[in-house]
This record gives sequence, structure tokens and C-alpha cells, in this order.
Amino acid sequence: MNTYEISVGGKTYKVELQPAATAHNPNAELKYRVLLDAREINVSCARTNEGSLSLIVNGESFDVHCKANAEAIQVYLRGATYECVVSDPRSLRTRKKIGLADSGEQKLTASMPGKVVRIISQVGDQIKAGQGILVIEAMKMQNEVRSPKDGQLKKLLVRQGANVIAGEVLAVIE
Amino acid sequence: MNTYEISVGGKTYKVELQPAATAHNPNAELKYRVLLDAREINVSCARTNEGSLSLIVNGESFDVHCKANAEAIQVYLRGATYECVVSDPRSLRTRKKIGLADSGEQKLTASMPGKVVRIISQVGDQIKAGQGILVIEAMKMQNEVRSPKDGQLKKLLVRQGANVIAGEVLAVIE
Amino acid sequence: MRKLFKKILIANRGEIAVRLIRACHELGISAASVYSEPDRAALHVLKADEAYAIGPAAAAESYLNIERILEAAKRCGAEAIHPGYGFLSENAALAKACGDAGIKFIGPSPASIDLMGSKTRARQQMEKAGVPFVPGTSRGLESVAKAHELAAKFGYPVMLKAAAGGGGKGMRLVATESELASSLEAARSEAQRAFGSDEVYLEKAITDPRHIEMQILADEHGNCVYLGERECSIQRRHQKVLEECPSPAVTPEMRRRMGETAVQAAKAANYSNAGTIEFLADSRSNFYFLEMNTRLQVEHPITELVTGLDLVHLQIRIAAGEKLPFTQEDIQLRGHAIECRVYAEDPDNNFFPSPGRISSSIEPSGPGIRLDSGIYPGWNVGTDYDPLLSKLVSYGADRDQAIARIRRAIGEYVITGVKTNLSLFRRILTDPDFLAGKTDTGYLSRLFSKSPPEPHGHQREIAVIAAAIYSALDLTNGKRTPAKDPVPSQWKHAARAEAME
Amino acid sequence: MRKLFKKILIANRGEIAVRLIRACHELGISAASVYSEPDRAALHVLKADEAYAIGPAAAAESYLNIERILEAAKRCGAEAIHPGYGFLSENAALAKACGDAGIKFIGPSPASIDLMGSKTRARQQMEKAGVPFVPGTSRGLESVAKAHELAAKFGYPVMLKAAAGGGGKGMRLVATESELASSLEAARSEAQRAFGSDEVYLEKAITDPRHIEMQILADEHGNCVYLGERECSIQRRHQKVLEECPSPAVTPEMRRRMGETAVQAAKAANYSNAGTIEFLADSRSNFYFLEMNTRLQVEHPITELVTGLDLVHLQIRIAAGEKLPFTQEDIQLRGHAIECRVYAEDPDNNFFPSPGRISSSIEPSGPGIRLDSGIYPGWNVGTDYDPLLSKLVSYGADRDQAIARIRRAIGEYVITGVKTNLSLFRRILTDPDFLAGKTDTGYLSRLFSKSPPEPHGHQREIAVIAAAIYSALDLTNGKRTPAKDPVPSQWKHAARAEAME
Repeated sequence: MNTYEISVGGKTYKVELQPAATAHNPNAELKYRVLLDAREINVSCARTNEGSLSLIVNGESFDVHCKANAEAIQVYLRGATYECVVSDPRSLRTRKKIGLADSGEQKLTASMPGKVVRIISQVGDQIKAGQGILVIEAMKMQNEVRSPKDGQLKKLLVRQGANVIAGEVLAVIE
Repeated sequence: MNTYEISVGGKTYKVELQPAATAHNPNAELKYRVLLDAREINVSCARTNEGSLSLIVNGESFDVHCKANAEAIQVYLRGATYECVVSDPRSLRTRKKIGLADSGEQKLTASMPGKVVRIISQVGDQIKAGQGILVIEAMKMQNEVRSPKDGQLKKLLVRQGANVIAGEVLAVIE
Repeated sequence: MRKLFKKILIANRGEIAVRLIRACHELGISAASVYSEPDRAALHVLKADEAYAIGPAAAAESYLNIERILEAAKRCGAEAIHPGYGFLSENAALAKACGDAGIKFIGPSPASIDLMGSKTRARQQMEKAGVPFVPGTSRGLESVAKAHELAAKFGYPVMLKAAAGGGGKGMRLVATESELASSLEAARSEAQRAFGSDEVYLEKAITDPRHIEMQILADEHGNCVYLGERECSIQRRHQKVLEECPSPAVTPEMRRRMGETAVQAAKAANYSNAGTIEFLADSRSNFYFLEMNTRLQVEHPITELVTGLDLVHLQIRIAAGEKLPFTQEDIQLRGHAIECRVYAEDPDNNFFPSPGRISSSIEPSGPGIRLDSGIYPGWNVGTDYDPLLSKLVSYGADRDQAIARIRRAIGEYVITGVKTNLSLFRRILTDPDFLAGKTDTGYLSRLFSKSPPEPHGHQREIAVIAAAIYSALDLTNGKRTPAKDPVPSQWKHAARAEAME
Repeated sequence: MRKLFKKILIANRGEIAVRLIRACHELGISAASVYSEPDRAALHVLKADEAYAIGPAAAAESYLNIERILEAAKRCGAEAIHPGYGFLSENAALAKACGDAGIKFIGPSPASIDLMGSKTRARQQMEKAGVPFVPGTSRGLESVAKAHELAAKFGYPVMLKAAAGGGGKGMRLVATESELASSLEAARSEAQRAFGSDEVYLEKAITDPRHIEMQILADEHGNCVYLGERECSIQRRHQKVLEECPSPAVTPEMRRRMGETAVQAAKAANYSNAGTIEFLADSRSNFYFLEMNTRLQVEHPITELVTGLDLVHLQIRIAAGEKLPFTQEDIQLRGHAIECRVYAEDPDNNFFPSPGRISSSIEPSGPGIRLDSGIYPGWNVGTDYDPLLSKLVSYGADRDQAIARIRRAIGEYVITGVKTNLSLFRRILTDPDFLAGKTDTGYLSRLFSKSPPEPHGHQREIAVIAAAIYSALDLTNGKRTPAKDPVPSQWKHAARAEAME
């Protein structure tokens, strides 16, 4: 019996798996009794390819593709992506890192290397969620970096013309 | 410096590799000085995907896909497949198994499960290469199992109607 | 888009099931698959909206089991069933059972299927309708003696065929009197195994004929059109390997005659939905009725590319009671299309099936290329069913361009883990006779009698280098290791030879 | 097939280089690629017959470096160079250098490129030829004052454009007088960065216009035809996102007028080879010349599907001196085609580029689907170049079928490892305005102002179950492990709840 706590889109589920049948070949059926929060669900599963699963639940067929990164398991399903954070000793740090709460200080980081071509807001400005802070040019495109929340622009850590690397902190909003 | 003895299609090559440059990212260039028998060749190599390589030799580009099995490395290249037996402690056994020499006794084995639906030749018959020995039905198709060489049908180890499994010895030619 | 049916159950597997699911999704219809035990992770299960287990591997207990399939259809509330090709697609009992259960069978009526299912009865009916036939018996042979008498009358070579047959099973070409008895026995035993009936009949063999078929489409309001022919002469053991549309041998005038004959035949059978009349054509553009396939053909995509129509969409619309949205005059053929049937079989071992796990599949695409595939990397190709992996299809403004494109695509297509017949297509697509359009049913055996292309020495050396680097990078998951006892280095006495040329 | 050239060098990268290589192979021509350092393992290197390194990542030192490219062409004995789109495709200096080196440039003459390369000069020439224009200046603005004067004269809103521009860089829409000065400065700095010239001009803005372009094809013997229009109104930041052919807004009569105007324009520029005239069309089917792209367009496949022609084959034949194999009357449009440009960008983060290693790519195929891709699983999408991954294109007998098919294909398309804009297409392809053909250049901003589709609760629960099983099967390569401190089991007090609905 495996038990997990899985958070996706701010909601947390408690999941328990009971293997009910195991596979004799790579594509064969695996059966699970699943307890999702309080509901019991019978799931037919088969491994298709590395990181990919076929699930059948009450006749409905789902072609699922999973990819694990440091923070979460990304689950691709019928065109949508779900970032699933599976509880384990690292989960607390993880949840903080991906910042489910948007209270308090928030750092804006560069999601890729590029060059700061324009500064839009100044330190001290009151910023609305979605308001532009600065513009980075990368891959021959200008991209406005916007505030994820309402607040005040506390720090501005780059100057116009500066080259930034991925993950570099650009500004702090509070 | 790595040295290999590689047999393909009955011909054996002596290959020595000298890495001349190593990669800093997954798709980056790897350079080799290669000694193929007595000839020196400069090879640019890059890993593309698991088991796949890009080779550039004197400007010629080759998209290569390799798959290792117990006997050999299968190299897929411009639509052709090359069974390369790389020398190592197991190589002798290996070479025998895939029977480069066609003198002496030769076993005919079933390449897949099926049912013997007809016996064509009888024990003691003189057989020409390519002549039919028996017929196996599998995947809804009748397939004639033929002799790989001239010789005499020494043994016939299955009866009409018998179910055979992959690898099962069907007959012996000498 | 208005929904024609809310849900359709696909009573098939493999590439055709996937193709049917795609059509459903394009029409806003929910698609339910059925699967046997080994097919739990088959592509047609992955792509479907719903999937239901219907039994073990043996087709008789799953894909051929009418009861289980209807059970699944009722359970999931499917309003229609599409049988695809093969399996139950030409089984009148399924069509009838659907009718009884109030589920629409996407295909012709049980009566039409029954009629065309018996070669002998079909022949009687078609002859009445004035459809031309190859001289021969229209009934099963009661004795070997009768066979000898008839063969003598028509003159050798003659052809033996299973009355209940199809797909070449229970078929034998008899060149001389001495072979007749044994061939008849073989044909009968094969027919018995394949169809549960050993009824076999005989007809005059047209030597090196072309196998050309005509696609027809009929609605349930009496309208019927023909959509052009398909050249299917390239066959191995009476199984089609490569098809093209249009046929290099068919003139517009012959197409019209064939098409009108096909429509005649369909009307004589009160036919509705998609169907195909197979003809045997001789070198003087006479053609003779062979059989009618009362279902979607494997090779339907080439007709779709040249007519610009979607046959499965139209099948579904017809089954929903719609009228044909066009008349004969609206049907325009444009360009040329070719299909290659890619099988898991070993060309170096008499095309014996080659099961196994697909380890990688690099699929061609780009201009003029369509791939209808039933596999994916990680899928295990088993031994329970037909080893068809995919159908590679090309379109071109003319035949040369269609050939050039599919040759290019074959060159890009890489499948590892199982052996495939891709190399066969490389041979065909560069063969002067094929390029000249000289294809008849004897084409492949003539090709095989030619010496195969020389192995490429330069490429073999590249392969050797690749194998060495592959080993050195240790990509073999431990299956290979560098030589334990390295042979002495040759660098010292290395002649600085020319680079390879 | 007769060889047109023995060898062509492809001076480009990504999906277009692959598409050009395919055309070469189809015509029996050997294809040589060039690559920058990070592109050593790019798909266009893998698919080519030959490949040559031409420098580091920076385009200026590789794909924009005429000297290095010509060097490679001479070294490998290429008889012609195809520039694709972007990079040097509209660079007269390359065309000229090719001429000097006796290598055929597959495209128009340096003079034609030069003329159309300068928006101001092009405008003078086109106006002489009677091509209609949006009211505005035909010269760069010498001052902010002048800008204010002109804007006041034409009336707001006005559009600022870089004279040397293209692809929307250095472009600004100015709604009110107060924005003019700052917008002009921004446009100038962007133009300077992008093209090395800050010349910017001004014209009256047509609000919510359609962006419709006309494909032309001219040989070197004075023959020129038009191949129908492409509807390119769906743009983000003046970058096309989804294109279709034909345009829902164009009647046969308007098509004829646009086509004839385009041919006029081409002839006025002594144009040869493939080219595209971009028009701005208002709601009363007036159209105005925007610019001429003197190269193959990104979106050329939709024209190929509807005309049944291969534009790259024709480009090569024209460059080899052949005459057009058809006249205007022979060109027939059949059916409808749609292209989606699939980018590595994050729709949830203002479409910011999303580099990374492609871990898996499940590509759609089947009826009516063409995919021109530049990636493969294992390829690392870098930050040095445009993040276009592939172009997904559909064909249908009519617009509804083309939409249905590409929607189906988008649903099958899975790319993991980088974020993509596939979800954007899901929104567009189900949006009532798009389905009704109501697309203009303001379409996307209107779509974005609508509330996004609700997250799917049921599917989210399936995702959670999948994540749990994925962890239990330990497919995470150690990145995840089962909970160390399991929460207490709920089985004991498990309400036998209904199955999920």
C-alpha cells in the first residue's frame, strides 16, 4: 500500500494505492484500487512508454505522459498540463519554492538568458498585478517582465543594458 | 584509446578511437581520430537521442541509430541495417552462434511461435539451399521454412500439427 | 458541428482503429475502442475516449466475438459500430445483430454482405447485371476429376479459389495438369482453416494481369458514385504490398467504363455505404469482375488524397442517413497517390513475421506525406494478429512527384526493435519497371528474381565506426564492453592513408 | 528524374532547412547543410547529405555570415544556394555574391530584393505601377514635429514602421497624440537594434484590418502567376500565429483583383521566383499594399495543400531556368488549409520563450495532417534563435473539415521538456469568432480579453492518480520517492463512494 499527498493547482489530495494485479509483460494491465480522499476508484493501468501510462477509469481512456523535475511531476493529459507536487520529505521546501502563497516578498527572476533593454517601473512605485517592470530581449524578441501581484517595487537589481542569466533575480515586489 | 575488433557481413575490421574533443552539453560535438584498419579518419560525432548518433566524415552527414542485443550492435544507417559484432570476451561464442561459417551441421529454429501445418521434406532427403523443409502457420500466414545451405536433412524434430515456440529447433541439416 | 452520432464503437484494432477514432473526433463523435488482453496498451486504446476489454488474445474470443462486442456497445451506449476492415467487417451476422439491437452498423445491409460474401452467389447475381467475368466455374468443385475436366476445357494455367475466401487465402495458381490435384488439396485445407469451408472453385488464369479496383460510395437513398480506381497489382502471395491511384494503365475512358460497371454491380446488390469492386485487367484493357469488398479497404487513403474527400467521414454521414453531398460530375481526381504497407516482417527470411518491442520509431512527415500508424515506441508487436505496423502514403502533383516523395519518406522512416519490409519498398521505388508503371501481379516475383542491390561498402565502414563509438560511449546498457584484451595499437605504423572516399 | 542541380547548399536552420532538404531529395539533388556550434546535432544537420560548420552561435558570425556560407558552398561544390526565410533570405548582398561566385541564388535578383527591401523605395515604385496604398508618408520621419504634423493630417490612430523592417520589429500603433513621441523613440531604438537603421515612417492605421497576402510565382522568362491568398490576420505582436487558405473574407472576384494587382507589382519589380505581396484589407474588401516578401514564406504549406503544388520544387525549377509548367487558368484551388505555428513559449507567462531539452514528442499524423518539424526527442531547444518548433498544417475538403482535423491533431500532439503554445491553438480552434471566420489583426487581443477555459476538475483528479501511480512504479528516476511518513490509511473509514463522474 502506497500513500501520497499530492498538490495540484493549490488543491491537495490524499491518494492511496492498492495494487490489485501485476503485469507479466511490459504493456500488460496493472490494476489498482485507488482511494482518492474518501472515494474508492478502480483503475486499470498499463505502461506504454518511458514516463507514459494508459489509464482506464470506468471505461474512460486516458493517455498520460509524465515528466518529473526537481519540484513536481508534470502530468500531460488531453492537452492540459498538471503540475503535481507529490509529498515526500522535500515537499515543504518544494511547495515554498513554487510559491503557492502570494503574500509577502516576491522575487522576479529571469526565466532565460537575455538582455535588459528597458526599465519600465522605478523602485518605490506601487505596482498592480500584471503591470510591466522591465523588458528583456531574448531569442530576438522583446518580452515584458510583469508583476505577479499587487504591491510595491522594493528592489530593482539590474540596469538597462545588463545581460542576465536564467534564474537571476531581477526585482523584488512586496 | 579504445580498440575494437568489429565484424559485419563476414568482414572484420580493427578500429581504434582517440577522443580529440569532449562534449559540454548533450548535443555537443565529440571529435575522434579513428584508425580503421590502417586508415586514419577524422570523425565529428554528436549524440542526438538515446542510442542515436550524428556522424560527419569529410563533410558527409550520417544519421545513425544503434540498438544492442545479446549478439551484436544493430546499426541503422541510410535505410540499411548492419549487424556489428564487437569483439569482447563473449565474442567467440557470439560469432559461433550467428554461424558465420556454414560448413558442418546447421540447426533450423523457429523464429517465432506457430503451428506446423505441413512437412515438405523427409529425413534423409538431399536438400538444396533455399529448398522448403516444412511450413509453419503464424500470424494468420503460412510461412515456408527453408534450408540455408545444400546438404542432407539429418533430423526432423517436429510433427505436423505441432505447436512450436520461438527458438525451438525444427530440423538439422548437414 | 452537428453531431451525427453521439458515440461510435470501433470493432477493430491497429492502424485502422486509430484512423476511425480520428474520424470520430473530427466529427465531434465520442469513440469507444474494444481490446483483447494483449492489446490493453495498444494505440487504439490510448487514442480512444473509452475502451472496453472483450476477451483473450484469440480473435475468435475477442475481435471476432459478436456477442462481446455488442455487449460493450450496449454498455457504453454506442449508437453505431464501425467494423473497419478484416475481422467482422464482412460478417453479415454482426450487421444483422446490430440491427436487432437498434445499433447502426456502418456499412451495407446484411443481405448485400451475404450476397457478396459467397463468390458463387455473387457471380450469378453480377452476371445477371451484365458485369464481365473471367471464364470459369461459378460453383465449388465437387471432385478432382471435375477440376481436371474444366482445367482442360479452359486451358492452363488455371486459378483455384476458396468460395468463402478473401485476401488470397485458399488461392492457388496451377500451371500444369500434374500440379492440379495437390494444389486443390492444399487450397482446400487452407480454405478450411481460414474460413471453415473447403469449397473451392476454378477459373481461367489471366497471366500477368493487373489487379485494379474501383471505389464506390452509395447512400441509403439510391444515389451511387464511383471515386476512381486503385492499382493494386503489386502483391506478394496475393497480399497487396503497394498501391497507387490512379492506375498508370487506366485511361479516362477505361475509368469511366470501369466506374459505371462498378456502380451497376453495387446497384444490383442494393448496396449502400463504401464498397470496392476488384477487377482483373488484361494488357488490352479488358477487365473482369473478381469480387466486391463490402467494407472500407486498407488502401482507401490513396483515393482520399486524389479526390480530396474523407471516405470515413462520408461512411459515417451515409450511415446517419445523409444523402451523398455530391454527384458523379463533382468528383475530380487531382494528382497521384501511393501507399506502402509497412509490415513487421523479415525481408531476408522470406518475409517471415518479426514480432518484438518497438524501441524507436522515427516517422516521416512533411510535404505530401501521410502516415496511418498503429504503433508507438514501447509497444510490443505480438504474434496474435496481422503484423501490419503502418501505412505510409504520399501525394504528388503527378506520379513522379508521388514516387519521389514516398521514396524520400521511406528514407526518413526508422523503426528499430522489429524487422520491417521497408527495404522492399526501397527496391521497388528505384526499380525501372516500377518507374515505368510496368506493374502486374507477376511484378514482385520478377523483382525478386533480379539480383538485390549491392551492400554499400563505404556505408558499412561508417556503421563500423558508429558501432565503435557507440561502444566507447557505453550506450549499450552493459550489453557491450570495450575489448578486454586490446589488440596492439597500429598508430605507430599508421600509413597516413587518404581519407575514405 | 533529370537533375536540376547536382547539389544545393541550404543557408538556413530549423524546420525550413529540413523542408528544403526534403525537396532536394525528392528532386534527386544532394543537400548540404551549414550549422553553427550549438546546431551541430540540429535536425537539419541529421537530415542533410553533407554538413559544414560555419561558426559560433551568434547569427552574425554564422547564419548571417555571407563569406562563411559562400566558402562552404564552394568547398562542397554546391551549384545553388537556397536561403529559406529569415536570416539572409532577403539580403541582396548574398544574392549578388552568389552571382559573382557563379553559384545560383534560388530567389529573385539582387535588384528586386534591394527595391522591395526598402519600404520607401518600394512604395514609390509600386505607386507608379498603380498598386493601392494606405495613406501615409513614403519616406522616413525627419523629426518628432513632422510626425505630429502628419499624424494630425491623417488622423489617429496611426502606425509607425521601420523602413528596413519586417516581422513587426520597430512597429508601433499610436492611438493618441500623447503617445506619439515615446512610441516613435521606442520604434526607432528597436529598429536600430534589429536592422541597424532607425529610419521609421508613419501611415494611417486601418483599425481591425485583415492581413491577407497573395502568393506569386514568376519564372525568368517573364511568366508570372498568382496562387491564391493566405489569411494571416491572427497575429501576436505583429507575428503570425495561425494562417489559413483561402481567406474566409475573400470572394473569387476579390481574389482575382488581388492576384492581378500582385502580378502587376511583381512585374514592376522585374521579379522572378516565389514571392508574396502582403495586403491590408478593410471590412469593405478594399486592400492596400503593405510589403513584398522576396522569399519563401513560413506559411507556404497551406498554399501547397490547396493548389496541390510544391512551391520549393517550383522555386528550384525556376532557378534552373525552367519555364512555369502551367498558366493562370491551370491553377485551381481545392479545399481549405490551416497552419498553426508551434513555438517553445509559455502561454501562462506572456508567451516568454521556453528553452530546454525535448524529452518526448508525439507527433500527430493521419488524414489531412502535415507536420513540418525542426525538432526531435533529445534535441535541446536553445536561446540563440527563434523558438519555432514546428508547423502543424491541416487540409480539409472545406473550412470546417480543415478546422476539425487540425483541432484533432493538436489534441494528439504531445511535446514534453519545453513549454509550448499548443494550448493557445486549442482556444482559437474552439472560439466562436474564429469558427465564424471573424478574424482580423485585433482578433487575438480580443480572445485574450475573454476569460480562459475553466480547469477540468475530473481530469485533474485523473492527473493526481497518474502522478501517484507514476511515483509508485518509481518511473521518476529517483526524482520522487513514496512518502517517508505515510499519512494514516483511510481504508477503514472509506465511504464506498460513487465512482467519479
